Amino acid sequence: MGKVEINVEACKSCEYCVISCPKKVLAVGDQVNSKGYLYVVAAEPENCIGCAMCAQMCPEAAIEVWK
Amino acid sequence: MGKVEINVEACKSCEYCVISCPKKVLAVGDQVNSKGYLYVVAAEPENCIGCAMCAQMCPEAAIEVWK
Amino acid sequence: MERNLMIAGFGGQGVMTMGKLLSQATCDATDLNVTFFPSYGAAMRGGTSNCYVVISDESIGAPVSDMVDDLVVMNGPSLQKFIGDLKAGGTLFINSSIVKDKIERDDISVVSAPVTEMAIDMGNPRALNIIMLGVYIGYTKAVDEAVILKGIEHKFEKKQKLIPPNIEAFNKGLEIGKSQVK
Amino acid sequence: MERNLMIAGFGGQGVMTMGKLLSQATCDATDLNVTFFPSYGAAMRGGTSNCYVVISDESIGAPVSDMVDDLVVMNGPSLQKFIGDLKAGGTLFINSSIVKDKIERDDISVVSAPVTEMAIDMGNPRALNIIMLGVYIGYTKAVDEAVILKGIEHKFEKKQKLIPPNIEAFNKGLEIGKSQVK
Amino acid sequence: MGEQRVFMKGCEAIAEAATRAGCRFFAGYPITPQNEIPEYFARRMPEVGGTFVQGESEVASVNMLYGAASTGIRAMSSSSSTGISLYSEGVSYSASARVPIVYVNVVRGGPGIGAIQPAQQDYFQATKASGNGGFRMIVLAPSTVQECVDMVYEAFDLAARDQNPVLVLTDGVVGTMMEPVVLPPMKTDAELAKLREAYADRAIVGHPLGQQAYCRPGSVGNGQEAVNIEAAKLYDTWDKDIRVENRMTDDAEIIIASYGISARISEVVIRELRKEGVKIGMIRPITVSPFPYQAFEDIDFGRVKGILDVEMSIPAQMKWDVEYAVHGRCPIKECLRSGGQLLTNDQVMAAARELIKEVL
Amino acid sequence: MGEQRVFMKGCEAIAEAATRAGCRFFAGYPITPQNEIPEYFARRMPEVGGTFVQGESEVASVNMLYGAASTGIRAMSSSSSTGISLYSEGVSYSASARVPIVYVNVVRGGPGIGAIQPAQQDYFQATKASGNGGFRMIVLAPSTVQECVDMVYEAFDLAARDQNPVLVLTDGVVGTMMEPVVLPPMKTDAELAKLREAYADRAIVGHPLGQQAYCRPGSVGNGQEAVNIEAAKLYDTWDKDIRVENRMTDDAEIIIASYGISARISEVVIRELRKEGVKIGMIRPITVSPFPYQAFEDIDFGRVKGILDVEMSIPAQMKWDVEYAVHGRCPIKECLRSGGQLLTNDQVMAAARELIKEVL
Amino acid sequence: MEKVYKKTLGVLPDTVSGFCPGCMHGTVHKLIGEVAEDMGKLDKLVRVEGVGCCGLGQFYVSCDETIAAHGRACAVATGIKRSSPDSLVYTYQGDGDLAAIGLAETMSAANRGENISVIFVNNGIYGMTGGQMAPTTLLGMNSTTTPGGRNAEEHGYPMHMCEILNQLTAPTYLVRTSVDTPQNVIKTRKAIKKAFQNQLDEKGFSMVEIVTSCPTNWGLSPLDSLDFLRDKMFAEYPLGVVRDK
Amino acid sequence: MEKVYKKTLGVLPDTVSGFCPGCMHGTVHKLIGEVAEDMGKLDKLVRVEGVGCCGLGQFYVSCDETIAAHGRACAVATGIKRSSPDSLVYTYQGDGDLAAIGLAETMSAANRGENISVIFVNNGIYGMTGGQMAPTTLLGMNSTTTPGGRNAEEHGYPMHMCEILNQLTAPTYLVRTSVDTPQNVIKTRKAIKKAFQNQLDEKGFSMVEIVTSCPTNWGLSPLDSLDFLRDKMFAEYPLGVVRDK
Ligand SMILES: Cc1ncc(C[n+]2csc(CCOP(=O)(O)OP(=O)(O)O)c2C)c(N)n1
Ligand SMILES: Cc1ncc(C[n+]2csc(CCOP(=O)(O)OP(=O)(O)O)c2C)c(N)n1
Ligand code: SF4
Ligand code: SF4
Ligand code: SF4
Ligand code: SF4
Ligand code: SF4
Ligand code: SF4
Ligand SMILES: [Mg+2]
Ligand SMILES: [Mg+2]
Repeated sequence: MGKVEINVEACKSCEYCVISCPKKVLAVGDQVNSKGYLYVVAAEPENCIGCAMCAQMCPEAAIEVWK
Repeated sequence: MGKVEINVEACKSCEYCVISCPKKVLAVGDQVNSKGYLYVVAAEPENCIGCAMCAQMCPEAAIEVWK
Repeated sequence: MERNLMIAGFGGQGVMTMGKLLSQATCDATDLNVTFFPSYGAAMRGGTSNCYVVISDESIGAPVSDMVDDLVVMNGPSLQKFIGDLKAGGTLFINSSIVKDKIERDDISVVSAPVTEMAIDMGNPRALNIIMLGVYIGYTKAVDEAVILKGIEHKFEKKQKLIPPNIEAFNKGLEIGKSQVK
Repeated sequence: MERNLMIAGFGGQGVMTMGKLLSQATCDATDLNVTFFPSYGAAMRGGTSNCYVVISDESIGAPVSDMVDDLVVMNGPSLQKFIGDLKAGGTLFINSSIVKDKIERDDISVVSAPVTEMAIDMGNPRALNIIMLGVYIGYTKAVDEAVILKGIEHKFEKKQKLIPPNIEAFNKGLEIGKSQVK
Repeated sequence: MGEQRVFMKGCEAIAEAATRAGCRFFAGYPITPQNEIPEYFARRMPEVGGTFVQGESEVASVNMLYGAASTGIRAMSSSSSTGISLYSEGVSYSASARVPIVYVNVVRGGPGIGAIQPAQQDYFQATKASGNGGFRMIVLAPSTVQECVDMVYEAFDLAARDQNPVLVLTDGVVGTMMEPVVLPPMKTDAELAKLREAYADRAIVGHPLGQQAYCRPGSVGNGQEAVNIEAAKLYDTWDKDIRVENRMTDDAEIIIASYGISARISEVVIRELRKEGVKIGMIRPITVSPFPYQAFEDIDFGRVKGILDVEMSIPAQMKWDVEYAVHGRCPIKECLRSGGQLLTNDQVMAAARELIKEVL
Repeated sequence: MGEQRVFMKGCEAIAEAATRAGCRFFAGYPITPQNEIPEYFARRMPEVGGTFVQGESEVASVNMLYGAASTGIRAMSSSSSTGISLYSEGVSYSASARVPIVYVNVVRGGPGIGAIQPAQQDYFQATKASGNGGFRMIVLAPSTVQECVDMVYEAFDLAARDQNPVLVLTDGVVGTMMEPVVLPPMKTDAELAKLREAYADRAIVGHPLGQQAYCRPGSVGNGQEAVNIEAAKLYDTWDKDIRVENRMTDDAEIIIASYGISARISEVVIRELRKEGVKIGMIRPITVSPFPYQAFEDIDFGRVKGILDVEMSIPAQMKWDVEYAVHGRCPIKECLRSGGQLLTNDQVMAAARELIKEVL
Repeated sequence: MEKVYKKTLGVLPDTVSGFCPGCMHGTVHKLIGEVAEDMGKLDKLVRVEGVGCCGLGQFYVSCDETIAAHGRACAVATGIKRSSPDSLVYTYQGDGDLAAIGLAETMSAANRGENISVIFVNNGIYGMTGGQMAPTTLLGMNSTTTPGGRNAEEHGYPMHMCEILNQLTAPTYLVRTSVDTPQNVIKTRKAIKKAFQNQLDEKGFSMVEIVTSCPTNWGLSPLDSLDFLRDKMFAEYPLGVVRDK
Repeated sequence: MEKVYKKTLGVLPDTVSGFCPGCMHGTVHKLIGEVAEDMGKLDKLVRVEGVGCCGLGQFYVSCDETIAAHGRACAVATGIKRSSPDSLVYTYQGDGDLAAIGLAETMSAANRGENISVIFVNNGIYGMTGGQMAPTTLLGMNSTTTPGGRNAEEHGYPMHMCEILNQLTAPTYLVRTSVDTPQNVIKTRKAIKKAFQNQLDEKGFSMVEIVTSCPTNWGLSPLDSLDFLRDKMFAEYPLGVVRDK
């Protein structure tokens, strides 16, 4: 079991986390942040295993992970 | 049979020609030129074979060779 | 008479294209003086991007201003950043699809158009800038609408099939602009 | 009173050493102002090399001059090149072992010494410059001879055994210099 | 009107004008806000049989330029501020060897890397010391895209005439803005060949024995001094090349001193104030080197009560040249921005009004 | 006297004085006529625990200097003319980021590679534009080896005080001549540690989180303009730092304007002419930047009939600054050499006599 | 639950980077911060920033920093490290900075074996100035100064900096990595750590070349740029250790 | 009898070079003149002179000549050759010029494959300025800026330019020769000829590195410097063809 927290203001919607998540937890959401980016959300948070692959990949250090 | 002609004003007495001559034709003379160098002379001109080894070596292009 | 306009928005909203189209068309089809000045630098790296257009029948001084006659804002951050640069009595053009903030100033006119939505509705989401240009021209008559129509034709000379939808977009905007003239 | 000297010769003739010894010694043992200026550039690549020494009881202006009081020439090309820089009434010091040219000017004094030969005779061929320094001091008394003697001791502080032969060389020169004072 | 006008960005207009003037070699290194110049040349040169080289640096680029121009071809480069600093040695070489390079500085905020936004902070460097050794150049300061075009076009003729570098000093506003411009005619290959021919003796391209050409940016013995004396004589001939715009100075009581982008801003301010009846005019140096000192000497200080020096530099730079000529005969006030912050019409207006209040 | 005097070459004295002032880092690239400076540092730095680096170029060297000085250590470099051109960018960076570099230009003939012999041809570059962006520096112009020593010694204090570059502008004569000199005391390690400590906050050496030091030669937004305004304020404080020597100007009817090597030559001429009863004096700028304009403004033009500008530059350069202050109130004649050709006492004497004949 | 991945203190809290979406400069900045934090060296860290898009990082990192003139980071770092040997000094340079204008400075510092760590971000383009050719631009790749694509005859070939520096005797560690997958991110972190550790151990010059993308100037979406990176860039710039001594 | 060796027209008649006794710059100048004369190309020859003792050759050679700023000969040659493709353009550069200050220009021109011929005279020292360390100075060798001899820790290692350039794809011909024996003189002449011929054939960048002596700054007589050259310099800089394509 894991948990991710995404800093929505820092997210730029590159989707690196989305494609890196082995559990397909993440997805681009439908809200834009103040910079106009459609930020990523944990669409299926229950699947998260806390492997931090997403966080490793995030260029913006926008993801923190708990396990 | 060969012959060398040395431009005495150009000679700087480096002796590269002297040591390169297979026939020991050349030697540093006892006269200085206007720049103060003891220029090289054909001490034993009769031994010259015109091989131009001396001329090849001369940094000052001071030697011309006939054969 | 000199009229200057600043257009601001996100990088992808066609802010530069809008300014360039207006100014290029004005150069091509009128005898007016016109300048286009892109604020460069921050532009590429996301964030807001903006440009200035000045149109005048006399020679033009600074192609930029911190006291513009007209301000177009395509997104929220631009509004915050530039609202102070609009002169008293000036006109603010708002992309009301995105810009939801309350306008604090009461010394200006505000013209709103939900250009993002309209563009999406038209099936041409990138055309929001052309719609906004229509709004602007419709409201201000800064140049004759024919000037812009020619400009659109010129711009898409090599992609003829893009002309009709863009003209349509422009006309949609024009209507809104005209309708809001008090 | 300011006295300026130019020393010129081949690279290997110790021209710089001579000038430096004279000026350094003057600095160390007197209260006089003194400058040493090596003409650099052409120096290293064969050809002539030269330097200037100016000694004065007042502040010194240019450490170089094209109107020197004294000129030392150690070889023929230097004579040709610099004879014109000697002022009327000045003194020319010649290494007569090498410089065979006739001196065309008659408005100067000429002091000759065969310093190359003398040095070879002394078994110390490199000392020709020290001999010439002796000649110069003997003739001009530009500084006291004791100043130079101290200077020689100082210069060879770490090679004590070189002191006597150099003092000998200097003294040989001194004699000649003194003997030519008119 | 209208039919000949094209709407162009300053940088691109510069590159096109140079091409039409016969420039067939460009070397440069990217730097904002002038990237459109090399980019334009990269596209344009192949079309006209010319060469574009992206140098590995500004130092390399200016030396490529020096090499190219020494062959007698028309050659150019451009850069901005901190990049122009790296041109110093190469420009100095060109001045010493009398190689007719042309280059453009699209000035941005400085010193150092400064800011990529426009400024006019390289005035001293451009006009007083673009490198070591005290050489001089003609430095042209356009204030519109049209003037950029005209001056770049002419710069090649001036450089060739004097066999001396010429600098076009503009800024990030004029370089990046678009405005209508009328382009000059394209010089034909025949014309260019003739121009090149005129200096064939000096061209470093290879010559028969005995007719060698030497390009020497320095010399031993008396050589360099002779070169400098020769150059000084050239500089003395430049009185005829001084260009200055006197705008409504005949009856002016207030004079704005300004050049380049600042001058065009000031122009509007003058127009507005004239409408109000204020007797204000402008002296605008067009050649900032040689500087039109005489225009300021000629001011009737009985009538003129104050000068407003308007430039995008802090501290002020051109002001020194103005002071040189004015020498305290009337107050000189400053209206400055710098570091990439732009002057606007309103700021100049405000400064002018303040001066008016003080002195009139 | 005598006992403290040492007989030293200008360049070596400069290096020793710097060492005694606490310089512990030198980066430089060989160039005549200042090779003895790096060579001396190469020997000397290891003795005092300092660093000598032979840069791969002047560009690298000045940037090493910038880096070293940004750590708060006293650091220096030197070069000559064409090499100094390559410092332009680095010096401009240092001025923008307020890094207290000290450097020496041992001027040779220019422009370009010029001649390796001495000259004073970099005056404009040194005083008006040592790089892009319109920054300023204090520029000291010694005319004797002793002054080189004293000024280099002090330069580090000035640089540290202002956190701004300082340039010592000398020439190939003073740099390569030997003369007696009295050396200043060696600063102790404790003194140096204290000096470094004073700017520890700014030192780019690593700091705890929240206390980071940033060395910024440029900035976005309003940043750079603020930096420039700050710098302009600094420059305005330099009136107190202006140094000028008025030599026998009280009753002078002729004034020589000269600096550095030319001034010491002129000094002798004045001495000789005074013996003849000629009322001649000299104004010698010691800081050539800021320039002592006031000294020239203060001239009594009722009495003074002519000025002789003596410098080793063609065309004249310092003369421009003199003219700025004199503004035609008396004739200014030139006595110049350049390109590595040296002024002699006799030439200056001849020029002075000619001026005397003309105006007295 | 325990936090297993947190934002490093090496970048400023509450600050969003200035990089474009998907730009790997962000990743590299983050990794440097993480490594220095891990090593307990954040307070000794000195960043010598090249000129390029890394300049957008200047308001993002939290360590002492100086901006070097374009290309001169290795010279500046030489001055700093020699004057302050206790500092942990790294340069951060793009391919234009390190391999074009700064080629002599990079190679000469490497040749002297300066005890510094060089982080070299190779994105095959001049990012900051809008997409001009870099020395590492691939053949055929478009740039604004090579319309029609870089061609060998006119513009020469892509330069391989690790291999070139490997011709010098002094360098200690030369490695090429990327950050296109979590695995490669982890490898790059290790490489940076090694480069820093070498410096602490006074082993001299280390360079970590990180092959990255520039979605903006490549004209690709972040995800598409990942493909290009793997297909094209890695083919020219094979990942791996080039020297480790 | 027939003249079998004559002074080349490539150097001025009745002019003595400015080089020191035994300096091999003289030899190389002579060889270049001979080759160009042989090829009938003296009237197309353009010399781009570096800054160093080769500067003493400027009043000695008889061909068109420009003096490049120190280190920038390859950039200047690029400008010339691209503007005047019919000229036979060579640079003449010392080791300080080509491998220190000019490293970026040399390598970048080589990488672009500029169609020029580079004559690189490696004497392991800065001759002109009086004996400072060059990038090619041998370890242990004295110079005025490495008192006590060059040491690797502080000054790094001798640089091998042929091998470094061999890491680039574009160069056509890279060779290292010397002029210490008549045989080697002949080989060097051939190498220069090949470099020139490559240029005429539009084959791109060639470099002939000639390992020479500097008797003056080595502090050796000409003959002793020959020994040092063979014993020490050749050991570090092995003669031979490094690339020929
Ligand atoms: C002396 C100088 N020349 C040019 C520039 C303009 N400039 C800024 S960044 C840059 C290149 C950036 O490319 P790169 O180093 O590859 O970094 P990237 O942006 O791709 O990360 C250039 C040329 C400058 N700032 N200074
Ligand atoms: C920009 C610049 N920096 C430095 C110099 C001084 N300088 C002249 S020659 C030279 C080095 C010469 O060494 P090298 O290239 O090895 O040639 P060599 O004399 O040994 O043949 C230097 C540093 C210069 N002329 N210009
Ligand atoms: S921690 Fe692992 S499982 Fe959870 S969202 Fe991130 S990548 Fe997916
Ligand atoms: S990797 Fe980071 S920036 Fe990219 S989409 Fe995911 S959270 Fe956003
Ligand atoms: S030609 Fe041959 S034999 Fe004759 S002198 Fe020369 S080297 Fe000796
Ligand atoms: S090789 Fe030439 S310069 Fe040397 S000694 Fe012989 S003739 Fe003289
Ligand atoms: S332009 Fe390229 S390198 Fe620069 S921030 Fe954007 S994606 Fe990154
Ligand atoms: S100093 Fe050395 S390289 Fe220069 S000419 Fe003399 S021997 Fe040759
Ligand atoms: Mg890049
Ligand atoms: Mg060498």
